[in-house]
Amino acid sequence: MTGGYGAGPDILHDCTVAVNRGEIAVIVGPNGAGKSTAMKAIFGMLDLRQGSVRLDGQDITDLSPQDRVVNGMGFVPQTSNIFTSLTVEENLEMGAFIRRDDFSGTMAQIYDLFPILKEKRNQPAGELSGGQRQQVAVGRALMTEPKVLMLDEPTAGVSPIVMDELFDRIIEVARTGIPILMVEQNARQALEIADKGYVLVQGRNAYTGTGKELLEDPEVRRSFLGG
Amino acid sequence: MIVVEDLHKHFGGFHAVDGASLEISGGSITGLIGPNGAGKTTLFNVIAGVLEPTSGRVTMDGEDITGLPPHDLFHKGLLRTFQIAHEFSSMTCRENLMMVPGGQSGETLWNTWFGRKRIADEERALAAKADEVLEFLTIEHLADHKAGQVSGGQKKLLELGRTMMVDARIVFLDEVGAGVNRTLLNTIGDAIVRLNKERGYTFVVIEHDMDFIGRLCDPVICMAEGKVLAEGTLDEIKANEQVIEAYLGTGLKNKAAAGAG
Amino acid sequence: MDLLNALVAFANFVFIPAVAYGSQLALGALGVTLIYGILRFSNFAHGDTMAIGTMVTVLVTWWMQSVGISFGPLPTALLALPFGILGCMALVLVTDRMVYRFYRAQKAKPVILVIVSMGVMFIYNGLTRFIIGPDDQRFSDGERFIISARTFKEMTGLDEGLAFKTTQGITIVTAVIVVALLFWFLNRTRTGKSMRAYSDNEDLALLSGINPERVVMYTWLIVAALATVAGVLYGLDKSFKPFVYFQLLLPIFASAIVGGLGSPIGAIAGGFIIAFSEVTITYAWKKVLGYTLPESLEPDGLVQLLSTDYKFAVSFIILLIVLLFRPTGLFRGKSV
Amino acid sequence: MSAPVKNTLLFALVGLLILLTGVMQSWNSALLILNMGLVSAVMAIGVNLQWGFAGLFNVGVMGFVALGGLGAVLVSMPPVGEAWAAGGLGVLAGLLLGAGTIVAAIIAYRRLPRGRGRALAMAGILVVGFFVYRAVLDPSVEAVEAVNPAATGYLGGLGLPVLLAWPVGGLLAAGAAWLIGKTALGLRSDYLAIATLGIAEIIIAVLKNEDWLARGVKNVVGLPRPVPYEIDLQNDPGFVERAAGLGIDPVTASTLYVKVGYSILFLVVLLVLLWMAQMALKSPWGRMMRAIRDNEVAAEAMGKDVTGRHLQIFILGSAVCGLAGAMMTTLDGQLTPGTYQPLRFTFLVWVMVIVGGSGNNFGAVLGALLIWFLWVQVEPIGLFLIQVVTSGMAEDSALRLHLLDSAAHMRLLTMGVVLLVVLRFSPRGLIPEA
Amino acid sequence: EDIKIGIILGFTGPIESLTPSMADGAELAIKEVSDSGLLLDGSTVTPVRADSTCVDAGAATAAAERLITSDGVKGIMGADCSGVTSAILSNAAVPNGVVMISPSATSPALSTADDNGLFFRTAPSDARQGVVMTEVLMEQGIEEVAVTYTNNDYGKGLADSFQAAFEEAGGTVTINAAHEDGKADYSAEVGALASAGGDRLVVAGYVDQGGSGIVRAALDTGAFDTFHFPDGMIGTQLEANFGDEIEGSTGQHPGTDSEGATVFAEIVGDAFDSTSPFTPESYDAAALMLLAMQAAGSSDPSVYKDKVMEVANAPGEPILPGELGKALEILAEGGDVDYVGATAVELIGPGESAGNYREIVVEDGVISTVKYR
Ligand SMILES: Nc1ncnc2c1ncn2[C@@H]1O[C@H](COP(=O)(O)OP(=O)(O)OP(=O)(O)O)[C@@H](O)[C@H]1O
Ligand SMILES: Nc1ncnc2c1ncn2[C@@H]1O[C@H](COP(=O)(O)OP(=O)(O)OP(=O)(O)O)[C@@H](O)[C@H]1O
Ligand SMILES: CC(C)C[C@H](N)C(=O)O
Ligand SMILES: [Mg+2]
Ligand SMILES: [Mg+2]
Repeated sequence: MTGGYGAGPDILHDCTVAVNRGEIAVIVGPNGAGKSTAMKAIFGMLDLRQGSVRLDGQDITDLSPQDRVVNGMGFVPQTSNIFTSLTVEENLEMGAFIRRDDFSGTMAQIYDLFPILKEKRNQPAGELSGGQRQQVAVGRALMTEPKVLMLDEPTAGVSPIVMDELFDRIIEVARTGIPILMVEQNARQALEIADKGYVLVQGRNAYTGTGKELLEDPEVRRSFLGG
Repeated sequence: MIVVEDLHKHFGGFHAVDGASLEISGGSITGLIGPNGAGKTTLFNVIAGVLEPTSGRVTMDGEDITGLPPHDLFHKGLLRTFQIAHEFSSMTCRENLMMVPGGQSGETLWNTWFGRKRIADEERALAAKADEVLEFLTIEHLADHKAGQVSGGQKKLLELGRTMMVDARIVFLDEVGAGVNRTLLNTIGDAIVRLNKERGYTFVVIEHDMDFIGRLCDPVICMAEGKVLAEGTLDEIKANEQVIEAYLGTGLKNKAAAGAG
Repeated sequence: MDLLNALVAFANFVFIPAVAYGSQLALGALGVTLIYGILRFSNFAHGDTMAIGTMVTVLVTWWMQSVGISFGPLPTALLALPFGILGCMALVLVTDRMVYRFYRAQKAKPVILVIVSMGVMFIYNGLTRFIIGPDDQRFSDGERFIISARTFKEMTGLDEGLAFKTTQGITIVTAVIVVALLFWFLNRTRTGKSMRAYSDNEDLALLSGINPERVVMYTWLIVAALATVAGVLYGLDKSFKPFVYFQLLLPIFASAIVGGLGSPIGAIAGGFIIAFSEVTITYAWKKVLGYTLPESLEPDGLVQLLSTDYKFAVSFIILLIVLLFRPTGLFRGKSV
Repeated sequence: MSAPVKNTLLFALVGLLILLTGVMQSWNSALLILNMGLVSAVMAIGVNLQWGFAGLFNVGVMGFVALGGLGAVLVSMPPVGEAWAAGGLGVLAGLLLGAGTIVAAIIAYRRLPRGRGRALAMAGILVVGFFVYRAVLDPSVEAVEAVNPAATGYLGGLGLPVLLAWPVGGLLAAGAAWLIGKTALGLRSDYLAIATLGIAEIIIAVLKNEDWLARGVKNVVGLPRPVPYEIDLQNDPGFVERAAGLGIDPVTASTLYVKVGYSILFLVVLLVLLWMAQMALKSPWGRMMRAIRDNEVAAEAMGKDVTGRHLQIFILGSAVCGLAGAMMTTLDGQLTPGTYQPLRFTFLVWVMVIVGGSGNNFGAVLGALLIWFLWVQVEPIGLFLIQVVTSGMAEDSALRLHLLDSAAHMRLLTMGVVLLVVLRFSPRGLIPEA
Repeated sequence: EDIKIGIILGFTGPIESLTPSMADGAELAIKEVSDSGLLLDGSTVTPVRADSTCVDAGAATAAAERLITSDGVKGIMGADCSGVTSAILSNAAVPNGVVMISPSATSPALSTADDNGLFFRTAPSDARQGVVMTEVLMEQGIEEVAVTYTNNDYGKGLADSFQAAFEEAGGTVTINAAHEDGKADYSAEVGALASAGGDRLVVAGYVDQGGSGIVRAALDTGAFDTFHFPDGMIGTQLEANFGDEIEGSTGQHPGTDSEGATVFAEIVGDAFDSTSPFTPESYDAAALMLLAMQAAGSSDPSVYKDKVMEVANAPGEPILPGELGKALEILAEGGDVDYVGATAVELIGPGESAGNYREIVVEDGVISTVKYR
């Protein structure tokens, strides 16, 4: 993929990421490397100048974001990822917007996962604390029951205990066969659970390998994982 | 240096801060941890004058600063960063930094018409200083970028950079680390320590990354449900049952399985 | 008896007119508030949108009257209303496609859209006058009164009459129904919720699979219906004159804002606040006091807090006071 | 095309439009458009200060412009001696009492301890004060208004040179802005907008209904001028001779002379303001303002006194609008409160700022000149369009007659179309903020 | 020579529905003169319309300026509202030395305007109407009335002069309250008026503006059922709006029992509404201007301005609408005319109509003449 914002310069340069069924792929890299941009590109939120995006082998490069949702992609962006004026419950309902079936079961699961959300289900999401919002955002994406789940820094600002739960849950989701692509700055933990890791530097693939390989690579450790 | 006495902040019926009392001693780097929604950010907001407290008192070096507007507190040397980055989006990164110092003569209208020479000199010095800070934060190449169009982490860096533009006495950092690359975070940690040692800044740091807290902070305060739950060195805190239950947890359940898969 | 007279006088000159006027404003304000809440701008063309919807209704009404269709004691215009709504819908959709969509795609600032809507306002304005002319048009028929002042006096033997016009009755009933429908729609239906989601965070709505163009379309359809209903009810009650519809914009905006922009409940409350403050504050209490007080205490003057010259000013002062205590309106509206 | 070149071209284009008016219609028309255009440009700078610099949504422009106009009357009209004798002092005393009441109430509020006592004391002061105020004011007002109501019926002004009224108009508006700012600046975006709109309506209501002040809706006409009267010029042999020397007839020469006089005065004011605004914008002050506009919470945390700055710029912008109002009233030679309509004096100015490019002073000026030109010229343009459209139709076709009859309404329609076209091709304004 | 005459009226704005027939009236006179081919050795006359907006002094001045300096009009028929009229007068007409004859600006202040002899009006000053109105009411034995007026120089001037005259004559005005035109709702005003009470409600407003709104609300609430209407309220629109609901209401407006008005109505036929307020006055204004040119033998305003009073007043041959050709002939031969026109024009003082009034009553839902005074 090669692309950038509007008429601006290219931010991604021939960058490739892939994730298979049941796998967790983690993208790490310095700030401004283009990780979020790559996610947005995969989701069709900016025009690619080169390259393609494929889902289940099918070329979806020209689909609009909402068609991608219909095709089973779920995405939690890094910033402004909740509906602040809607209640927590309505946020979750909106996650299930494209679902026509009964989603109360999924909702119950999510409340199990993030009990605090159940407590605050009728409160506008804008009144939640930073970490609570993050939980709403992830919950919203899970409501879609997506075929692919994309998370941009899902654990930024959540407390260790919730982070652990979140990772646990992500693993569980992956086990059900859903591929997960996530960007993480809590890289060490993320790579520990990752099947695949990508290190992105200035919009290019710098290192690629399994989570373990990257964790053990001294160069990667020093430059991106904080020693 | 800062003493918070029985502070309450209620939103409707909800008690976000519920009788917190704590003391931050001058020259320390105090860590503030606690589960999501414990009231840490709200506590910051009350101390920094963004929110009126429902009741309680905040003093700084004995002087009552409860309810003073943020800009007054700034001039008393109290600075803060925001958990959700508050950049000036239509200004360049350099301008974001240059606007910080108070008392610039060019901020008086009269001088903009009749004191242009002095302004020009001041501006040069400011720009140099801003570039220094940007370089330190490894984002010097973004000096002329609009701050609204840099990445999430870069915004956080800018947020921190602003506190480095002036001589602060106490700086409140609200999760500067969230979303910042760990390598860079270490550099930031070094900088905090250096500012603390060399310039005598006092820091209060909210952070969920225990490694980071561990490297910098002593003492550490843990909040929960609007109250102070525990206080002490990080090791003491880490050993505290209540803290483990409410906040730290016991690690991944699925870790082993994942590693295998 | 005198007390009754006082009550009736009050109801006749203050309460009933204010409730009817308030309902008219509330319906108008609902349209403004929806556009603001979902498309995020203050739509200056709303008054003229009302005028256009009403104009179509008027034309159809005339045609119906000419071929002898009538609606018994109710105004024929109610039969023509659906046509007016359809016409208005067609127009706003065309406008949206030709004008607003471009700025949405550009993610233009709200104030640009405000100015653009002024351009649309000028065009609608010209269009209405081109088609139907600038004059007063009458199109109401049917029974004028549910009860007229004279009948009331004869019936009750009181000195004071109480008039209740058919149009006032219809206005109030319609307002209640429309508002209830709207609430149900926004808070209970999937489409309604998706509209609120879109209004909150466009990008995220996209990520949830909500089709923004659809949301926008629904919004315009609802707004067109609301505007036409409000315009027709107002026109039936008073008269249809394009210039006045433009002037209605001010009290309508005041209502939407005092209630809290983006809040439908607020729009309704705001409509009544503005209507009541206009009517009550400058009311001369002489008559009412004359009935209630003993003869010796009867007032000589008008017992008017302020002269009616200042009625507009007064309603704005009330608005200011409300805003000083509730900076985003009574029901915590949005601000962009 | 680089930005400076494009901007110069845009200004040249507007200049050309005005020149074309001169050639095709008349130089008098061209100058008249230019003059009101310059006044509008001053208003646009005022609004741009508030909105473009600081993000304050002031929709009360009309009120400040009207206050400026009031300033012109109060400064330049001769005092009405009879009215002063009849009740001038009474009116002054009444007003002082009114102001005193409010001050006393505020002092009571500040000094007395919180509680019911304070509320009662304040209510007492206000109620008693109100009645005393009315008791003193009302008879005097009546007496003043009774003095030859058809021609005067008001106190008149100070009889000073009218140029002095310009700064005074600005001061009057600034004073009002201070009062308003102190109370309403806590409001944001559209809420501030409706508040200022309301205040403007209140100001106009006072101007319309307080006849003793400036004759209310009966209007004050015949304000003194800073330039000579055409008639005097026409009767001045020296002038007639010089006109003849230039080959222009004396009437045209005199009208042009007067208009050029105004143009020069207005241009001087505009250029000075433009320079001041540019300097301020490009300084740390301007940077601070932009920061506040971008993110108030952060600016406040960075030590900027957001409230104070908002008040400052609100007052400045309003003062500029007041100044423009005084200039306009001087140009019109009369104060007619009935003509102050929000559409014309608030929204049109906003259109100017946005079309020109908010946040950019040159944009505001360009927008003002262009939009005013259109506001005046769309009428003939619309008429022309209608004629073109109908030219193909049969002489007596009903549609043609109907269209010709409605030609006047083309004015608004054309305005709307032009506005949409301009904004379509440059959605951020003609000269966008950098 | 092709002589251009400017017609400046508020084609858009608050009185936009009155102005079309006014313009038609003026253009009728212009056409009549032009078609006769008798003016100044066969000159033709072309009307040029411009929009005064009624309220925007700036736009109105610009329009007038354009007419004078670009189209080169020799005289202006207009403007309509007193505010813009005085703006145009002092900013465009006087500086350029162009004659202005307004059909409808009735503010008393215009009597004393500094006009350099260029300004006339075929409408009377409202100072006079107040007196006439008092007489009408007193004769019917009505001594207590409530008054509401449109809040502009016309309404206020009229209401004040009426109140003064009425109280002088021993009557009581229970309330004298303004209403703003073009507003959405008049319940507040009607509430106050009803509270104050009175035998009749005097509505000094415009028939297709707030005036009708007030009457509507007053009728609907039963506050008043008879009214008194001055000039601005009388027109076919009044019948159309209220019909027999206002049975027994009275009023007066400038007019005479001269056949002028009838003749005018006949000439106009269905072309436009000849009884709409100020429409006959508009015809007269245009006619006067052209006759004055003929009398002066020149279309130069600085020359013919001195002839306006002469052709308007006795002595001379009385001229009715439709007889403009005849008048031109007489004038061409050096004779004298007394233009009577559609409104029995008689210019007094500073060049304004003396004020003859037609008293009306609403009978069977139709406006009918009681008498002239
Ligand atoms: N404006 C508000 N209205 C209502 N409740 C609020 C508001 N702001 C915060 N809260 C509530 O107060 C509690 C404390 O919030 P706060 O932001 O202080 O948490 P925090 O300790 O900073 O958490 P985190 O680590 O997730 O940032 C939360 O439960 C939140 O829902
Ligand atoms: N809206 C935008 N318009 C233009 N450039 C942008 C925009 N958003 C980001 N950029 C630029 O694109 C580059 C990559 O940004 P991106 O957000 O993808 O980084 P990231 O890898 O997610 O970083 P972080 O870890 O800090 O979130 C940055 O240099 C940034 O300046
Ligand atoms: C045309 C009329 C409504 C004008 C009114 N007589 C005035 O002087 O303003
Ligand atoms: Mg990112
Ligand atoms: Mg927090």
